[in-house]
Amino acid sequence: MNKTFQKIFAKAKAENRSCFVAFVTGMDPDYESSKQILIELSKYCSVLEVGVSFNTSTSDSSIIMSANDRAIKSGARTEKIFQLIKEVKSEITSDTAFVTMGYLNQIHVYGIDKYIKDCKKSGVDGCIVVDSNNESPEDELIFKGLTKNDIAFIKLIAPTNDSAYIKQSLKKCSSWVYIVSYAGVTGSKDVNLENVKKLTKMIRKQSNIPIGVGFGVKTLEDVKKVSKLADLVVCGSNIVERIKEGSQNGLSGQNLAHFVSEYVINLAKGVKH
Amino acid sequence: MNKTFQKIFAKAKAENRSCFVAFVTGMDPDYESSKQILIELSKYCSVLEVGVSFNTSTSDSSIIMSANDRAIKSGARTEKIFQLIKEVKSEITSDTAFVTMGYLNQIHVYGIDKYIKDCKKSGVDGCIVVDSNNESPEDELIFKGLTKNDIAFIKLIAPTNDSAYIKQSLKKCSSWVYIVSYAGVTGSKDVNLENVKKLTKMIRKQSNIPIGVGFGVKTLEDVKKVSKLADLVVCGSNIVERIKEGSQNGLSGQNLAHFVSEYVINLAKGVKH
Amino acid sequence: MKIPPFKEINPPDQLGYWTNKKTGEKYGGQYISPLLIPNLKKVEEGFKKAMKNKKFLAGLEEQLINHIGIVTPLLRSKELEDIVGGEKKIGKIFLKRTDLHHDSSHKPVSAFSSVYFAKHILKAKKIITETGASMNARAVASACAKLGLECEVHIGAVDSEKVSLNKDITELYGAKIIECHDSTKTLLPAMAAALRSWQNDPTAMYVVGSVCGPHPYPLMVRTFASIVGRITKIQMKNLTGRLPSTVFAVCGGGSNLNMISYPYYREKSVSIFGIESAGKGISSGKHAATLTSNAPIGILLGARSNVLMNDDGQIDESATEASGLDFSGTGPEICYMHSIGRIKFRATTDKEAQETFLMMCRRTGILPAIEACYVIHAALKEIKKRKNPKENHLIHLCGSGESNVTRMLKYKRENE
Amino acid sequence: MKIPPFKEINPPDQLGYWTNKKTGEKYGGQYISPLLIPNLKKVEEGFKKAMKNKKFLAGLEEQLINHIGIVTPLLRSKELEDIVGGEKKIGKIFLKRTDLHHDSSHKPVSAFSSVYFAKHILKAKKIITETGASMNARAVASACAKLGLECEVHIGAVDSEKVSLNKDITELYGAKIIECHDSTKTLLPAMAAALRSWQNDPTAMYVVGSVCGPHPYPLMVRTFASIVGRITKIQMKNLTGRLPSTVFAVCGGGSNLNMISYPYYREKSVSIFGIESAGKGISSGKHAATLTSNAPIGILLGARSNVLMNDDGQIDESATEASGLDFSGTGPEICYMHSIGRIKFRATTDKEAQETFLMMCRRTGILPAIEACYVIHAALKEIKKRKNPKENHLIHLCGSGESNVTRMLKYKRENE
Ligand SMILES: Cc1ncc(COP(=O)(O)O)c(C=O)c1O
Ligand SMILES: Cc1ncc(COP(=O)(O)O)c(C=O)c1O
Repeated sequence: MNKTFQKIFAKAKAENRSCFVAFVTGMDPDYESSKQILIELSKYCSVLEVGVSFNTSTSDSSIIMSANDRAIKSGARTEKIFQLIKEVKSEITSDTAFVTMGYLNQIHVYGIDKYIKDCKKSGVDGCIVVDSNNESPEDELIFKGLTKNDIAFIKLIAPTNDSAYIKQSLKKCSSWVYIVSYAGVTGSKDVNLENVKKLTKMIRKQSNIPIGVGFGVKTLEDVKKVSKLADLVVCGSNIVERIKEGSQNGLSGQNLAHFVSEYVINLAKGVKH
Repeated sequence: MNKTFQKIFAKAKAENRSCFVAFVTGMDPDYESSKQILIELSKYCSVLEVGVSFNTSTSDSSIIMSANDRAIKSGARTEKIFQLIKEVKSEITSDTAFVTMGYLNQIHVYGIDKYIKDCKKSGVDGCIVVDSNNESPEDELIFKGLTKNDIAFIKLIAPTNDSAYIKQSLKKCSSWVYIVSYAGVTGSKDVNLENVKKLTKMIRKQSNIPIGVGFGVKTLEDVKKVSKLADLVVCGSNIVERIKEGSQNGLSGQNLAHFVSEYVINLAKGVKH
Repeated sequence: MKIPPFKEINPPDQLGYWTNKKTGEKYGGQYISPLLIPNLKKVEEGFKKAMKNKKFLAGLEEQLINHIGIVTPLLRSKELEDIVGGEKKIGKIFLKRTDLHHDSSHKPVSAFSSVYFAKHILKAKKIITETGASMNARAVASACAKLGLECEVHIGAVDSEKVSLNKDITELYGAKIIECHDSTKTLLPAMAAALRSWQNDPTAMYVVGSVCGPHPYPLMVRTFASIVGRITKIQMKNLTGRLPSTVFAVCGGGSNLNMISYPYYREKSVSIFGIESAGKGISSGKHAATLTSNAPIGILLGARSNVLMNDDGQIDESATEASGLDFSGTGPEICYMHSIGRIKFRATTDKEAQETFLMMCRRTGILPAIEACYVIHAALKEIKKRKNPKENHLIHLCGSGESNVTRMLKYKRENE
Repeated sequence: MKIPPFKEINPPDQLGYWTNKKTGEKYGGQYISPLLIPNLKKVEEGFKKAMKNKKFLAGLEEQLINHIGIVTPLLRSKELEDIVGGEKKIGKIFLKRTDLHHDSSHKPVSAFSSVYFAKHILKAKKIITETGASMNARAVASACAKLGLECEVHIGAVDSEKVSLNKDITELYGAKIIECHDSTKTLLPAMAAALRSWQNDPTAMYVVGSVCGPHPYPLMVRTFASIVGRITKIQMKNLTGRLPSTVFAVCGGGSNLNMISYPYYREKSVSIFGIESAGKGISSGKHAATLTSNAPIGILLGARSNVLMNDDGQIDESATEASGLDFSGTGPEICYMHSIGRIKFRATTDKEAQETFLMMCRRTGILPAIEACYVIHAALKEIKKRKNPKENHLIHLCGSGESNVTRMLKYKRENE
């Protein structure tokens, strides 16, 4: 298991809580604001999931897609996201873990080896590659490369996936696995606790890997409920919406960061058991 | 031969000239004006050809078709044209012959027998039915009816008709035959004297029926030239245009009639040999 | 598919008349200015020669099959059967898919044949035609483009101003489009203008848009077009083993009705139905239902036939949502078949046709020409009434509705 | 016509990859969020079952023949031969007339097959698809209307605002049209939106508009569509006694190229050409010529294939007059065939295609889809170069141009 995650999980256990994961699109709405947001959020979140914008993603909601648009307009590129994470990491003192979330095409174009090397260099602790098929040669390369470099490969598992698929995915996850609470896109429905219960039960039977849950986690109540079932609680769309709102109201940099963290602080409170 | 035509031809012979035929659409632009025009023109023309407007004629130029439109708008119907001719005839003293020019559908709807009876009653001296095919049963009925009532059946002959067709047509013409100077619509080209020479020669070989010539006769020069070859010279489109012009300038009734006759007087001068 | 050769089973007489023996009434003929008589004689003689010219007939057939695509499917429509009660109640419904022709209607069959005839038999260099909704013009212009003839199209100025997909395509095919400003500025004066233009240029050939006009046009057009009926008869036999019980086609001028029904004229067991447009209702006077409304006989565009007209013989304008049916007359052979009772007539209102259009789109996935919707509506009504599970019904789906889309979408949005 | 059954001659591996043995490069695959994996598995398994299900295959074939009308003519075009020097110099040119299909393009073949598959094999009640120029949407919506399935179409808001005959027809067919306001508001985000919608509703089935998308779509679409190629191969044999020397088809996503060329993959004597849109010229960067411009390999919409993209992997927008070709990728099997040199690629500029459109209208009387004009131009150029009177050339005329009329008439008037 990746070192940062080890620390995080240990601390959370000690504090009898789950870990709060905040998703933001890297460089949304711009490099500097995004940096301030990440720095600020690192104070309240165990994990920061940073989206690498792809203009033709097949799985993001319109909320995330417009964040991607904003980021690309302000110059988001893979190497810029690495730079962003590196700079943020160098300025924070907490043990916050950083996870990149992106699509395979950009990694492929960047070069899988180079991507992994740059993850390492910039302090990325885990990677989500939404459309990396377990059985593809690329997935194998990424898995091997990340493992060698002690970076977590975080796989998504949906309630509609069959047990064979889940088994396959678990094999490649070293630090934690990401359960999607419903079959749908982020932000489109409410978190489905029934699905989560079923899936966590199933996974815990075959593995003691920590489990993260996302999709539909919007309110403090949601966080509290999911916390009871999972080790990590992921909140994305609503944070992204908050960034958009602040930015549309003319906020940027530190101001925007505070506007966002205000909202996140409240949510993150839900992780206490 | 129809009595009026007999007189007309005799007089023309005596005066060493051909006969001038003016065409107007009956009731163009309205009943009263048309009446005044006919009365006025009767002073200078041997024959007046009165168009019975058909809204779907297949052989009239746009000039005549718009005259038809005007006439129909002011209430032209077959019986009205009979009434018009009758009234005009009762008010003039000259031997001017009256010829109706129309299409078969209206005669068919009016009833062929009734049509002929009303021709007789209203003093019509001859009939042109543009689309009455020589071989049709209707043509036979019209021919018989007109002959019995001593009304001329005036057939059109085109330069493109073959000799069999011409023979057939001549058989049904008692007073005169109408040569079309070119294959085309009225008013679209200049009178074709070559065609006229050929056709008159051909007809004179087999008959001594008087010959009228129309299509393309527009100027005094035209009238003079055609006069040398034919017994009747028909002028239509330009007279109709003159009516339109006068009418558009606000003339009607007597004023319009004078405006038109001014033009016709000049043309009619060309008939002197 | 081997297409059986044409056989004349309903010839007009020498002068182009079909005569109802009971009433003595004649239909057809050649009522035209002497100026056009020679042009018509040339066509008449050429047509006789052509029908005996094996090379011409084979060449034409090849082009009709491979260019126009006349071997279209005969589609069993379970969807329509279900709408009127299902196969077990009303039998089977077959749609002849002439909507799949090149240029998307039945018109190209006679248009292409006529232009091919003009080129190869008459050696004409130019074609003159008229148009209302431009379906005919499009078909004629296409044939002229392919066969290398000049094409002159007369269109009423009022029709010309309407947005028209078919008119635009006619222009793309290179036709010269001449606006006609006479009279009502619609189809009838445009036809007159075309005939006049032919009068001016006897070396050209006039092509008519339906089984109308002076002899030999009604005869020639239906003879050329009947190839589709012959093919359909075989397809029907192959699919069902027998003749259809009913044949339904819409009737504007009558060409698509003639085309599909001709091979059954002598088959007593086959009921033939011609469907007209009742417009806003026959009693409203705003319709195009010449025969259903029992219009009197007149002489229109060179032929004796039933005609919408007033008591002075002036031709009345027809009125219908379907521009392809917007015609005040009907072809003479069709009028004759009506007079002897061999073809029965029904009429569908515009509203009924529009609803049928929407139904066809949504239930069968077919975009029919609005013209075809008049026949579908009436056919379904008749089939439902007959309620005979042993019957096979043949409906002529005579065109595709691309050019109706704008108006019909507006109708849909306003009415749903 | 007896249509020979499908034979797999170019199978991808289990995971949906076609692998170039020389370079080791893989094309295809299934790169998609885990949320869609079960949906794809269902399609994959269903497809395998379907291809062994004789009743399904026979039923589908019957509908394709009688409803879509896939047995279209193969037209010998003397007009085109003459344009490039005549039969004696360049041999014979044949046009496969899929423009005569129901809904006027090749798209309905795979669209109808996919919806028929969804209904009968997957028992789905709803179809989700995306569209750019709405040709695919029209075809899918038609199939859904006929087969009684709900139809949901995703379209970019920018595309949606354009006047579009096909979009209007899609609406008439009863499809629910959902505007996509993401990103460029064009085809690619609409595809993403469709996939997301499928993610939300796994009981529906997603239908793709070309031989693209994750496994098994490229395989399934080309397998269904290849029936047209099989028919054409027989027609060619019947007409000429042998295989064609060349086969030409335009290439957007690749479905019509795949459709017509598949049966010749193993026939070494047949040269196959795929024609792309060079837009304003490849060097201008404004084009859709993925393969001709040697675009790198990427992962687009679930499959490894050549992709127009920048050095960060962001997909570049393609640019072409032909909305049906306006796509930044190419189907994986086609990319594979390109990589092994079996299919050669050429590109035609917009200007060349537009001139070809006008030429086709005026010289052949055919109104081609603008997409088809790219292939005709390139084919004539290649045929002229080959200058071999013994050759028979097959050109895929993949659609009819009704929806291009407004723009093309404007072009004609401005340029003549
Ligand atoms: C599709 C279609 N159907 C029917 C008609 C009616 O004509 P006809 O009765 O001559 O077949 C037309 C005329 O344009 C048409 O376009
Ligand atoms: C007529 C036509 N041709 C070609 C294409 C290109 O697509 P593909 O390469 O998938 O056949 C399209 C796409 O819409 C089309 O409509």
